[in-house]
Amino acid sequence: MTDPDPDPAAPPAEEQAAGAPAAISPEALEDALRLAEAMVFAAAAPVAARALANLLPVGVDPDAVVAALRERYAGRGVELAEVAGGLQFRTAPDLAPRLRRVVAVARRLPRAAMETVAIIAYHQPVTRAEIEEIRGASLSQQTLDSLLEQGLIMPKGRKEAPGRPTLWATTPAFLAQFGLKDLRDLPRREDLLVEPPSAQPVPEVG
Amino acid sequence: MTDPDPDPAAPPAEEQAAGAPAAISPEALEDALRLAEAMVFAAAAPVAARALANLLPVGVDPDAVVAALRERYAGRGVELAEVAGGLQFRTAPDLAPRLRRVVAVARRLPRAAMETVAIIAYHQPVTRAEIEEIRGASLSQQTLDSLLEQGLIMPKGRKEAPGRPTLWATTPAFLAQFGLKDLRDLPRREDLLVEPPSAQPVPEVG
Amino acid sequence: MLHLEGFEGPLDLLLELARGQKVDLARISILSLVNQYLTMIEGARRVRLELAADWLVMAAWLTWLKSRLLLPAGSAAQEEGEQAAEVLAARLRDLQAIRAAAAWLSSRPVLGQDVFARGAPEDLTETDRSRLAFDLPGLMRAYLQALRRSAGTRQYRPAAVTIWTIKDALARLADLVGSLPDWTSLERFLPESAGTPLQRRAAMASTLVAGLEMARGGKLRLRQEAAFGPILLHRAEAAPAGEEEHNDRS
Repeated sequence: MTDPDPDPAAPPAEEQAAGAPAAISPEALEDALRLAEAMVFAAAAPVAARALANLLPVGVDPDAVVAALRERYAGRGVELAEVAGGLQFRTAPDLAPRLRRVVAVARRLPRAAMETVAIIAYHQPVTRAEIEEIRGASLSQQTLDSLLEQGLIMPKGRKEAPGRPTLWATTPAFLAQFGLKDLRDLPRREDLLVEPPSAQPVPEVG
Repeated sequence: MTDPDPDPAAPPAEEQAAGAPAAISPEALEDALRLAEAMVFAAAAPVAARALANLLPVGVDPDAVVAALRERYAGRGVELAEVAGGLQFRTAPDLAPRLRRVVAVARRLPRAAMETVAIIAYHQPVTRAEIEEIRGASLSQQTLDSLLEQGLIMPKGRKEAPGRPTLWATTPAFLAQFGLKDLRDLPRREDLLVEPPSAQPVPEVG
Repeated sequence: MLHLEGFEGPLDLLLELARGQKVDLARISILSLVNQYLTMIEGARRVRLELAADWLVMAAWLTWLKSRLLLPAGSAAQEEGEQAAEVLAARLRDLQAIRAAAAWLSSRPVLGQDVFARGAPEDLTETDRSRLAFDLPGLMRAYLQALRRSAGTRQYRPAAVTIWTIKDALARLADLVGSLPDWTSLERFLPESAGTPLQRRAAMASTLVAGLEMARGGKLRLRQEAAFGPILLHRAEAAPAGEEEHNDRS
């Protein structure tokens, strides 16, 4: 996707040909910033860094543009987040209580679905039987449906075992939904067991 | 934004009733600005002035908030536009062509689907068996489904042959998608096959 | 008093009981857990006779575990019990970790609930999305929908349990028995993938039946030294001389 021909809006070719990213004019940076802003803003899904880099004029450092853009939106009602290997604008978390009154809110996943997707996230690729073994409970069609419905999990091949059961993995949408850059953002299992989790969903005790 | 009264709290009810919305603090205005920004951003449809006014804290002049928001986005990659029914963010019109170019490049049909639709375009109406014969590979239901789902192909009667297999043809959407006025706009096969086809690698889908 | 209704299954209840001990999950008393569980199951059965099988299977296993744990320390059976208790403790820790992970995920600003992406993405990328509709979850959804449409008139069928069938076991025995030079425990012929305890027991049963079947056909010999001792298998034609006392009667 290298485009040696300068398009009408871009700075003159000589300037770009020097290939020194530091030497771009404030106007070129502003132009790149607007372009990046528009692209990420318009998109329905997180924009991959590569796609953004392809869009920007030659000679502009994408990281610098992203940093400037993030800074510009810091503290605003809409913020630049890095999720699922890409960039996405999202409303600031502190506005949630007020926004929920006017914006359509997705259903929260029930506990069984949350646990199932957590197992898949940590053990992927994993079969249904393995998920059931860890939870000690069978996986309902309803749970599977709700995870598929929200695009949080996907089939990922089959296990070479009797019956060749389907293996399940999480999707990029899973990362996006929980604001994770990648799977390494998940806490380590050891860390999960150390401190008693505060928001522990405890079954009703009567 | 003239703001003579630095009152941190919302003005008393009597003042509102008197219709003096100018008396809000910069902090309250900034808060309202963030909320309006987030709401217009997250809303699935243009936000009507009344809906916005309902969301904003009592005593804040929605018009002043909208004006401030519009000013903040003026000249940026994204603009606050007044469209039928209310307010909406829109990417700046001057950036649209540059954004569109990238988006078009980033999208590609999977290889099998691209080959299949090309065969259908050239040989239509054509049966599944014939497509498989031409490609030298079996056509998965998945590929066929995805092409149907995207509205690129359609069944067009049945072949008068044993089993009366379905005949496939391309749709008008196929033409639109590939920027063709007419099927005759496709390059002639002889022009394409002047030399034996080399194994042209299809670029990976990003 | 705990009610079973609130729990997703035996393991869920056990974890809750373990958490009730208010100690590190590494130091929970399995024996006390077992007692609490058995007491609860007993109580629940007095109220409602029909209790899902997995609760009873777990109760039976825990009863066995308890009998082992109560044996004098140092005996082989007691050690077996200790090992099984450790396996159970490990499973509880795994489940606890998953609980914590689910809670951690829930505590994140969740898209669509706490933070919101652009509600009306623009035409530029709207077309993009329509082409990317060729995603696997979407495909699965469509498939499930199709299944449901055609399944509208179908009778209810309980969810299938993946069980190692006698047919599976026959195939595996036929494959493996020739390659083993000596008497080999039946357990060696179970599938490698360890399923649930129920599936393991089913696999054991299927393999035994398959073994008896093959023994009847003269392809195999079986023997068992003592009641509840390991069941040994051997290829029929090359059995070591003098070992005729196989116990199978078909």
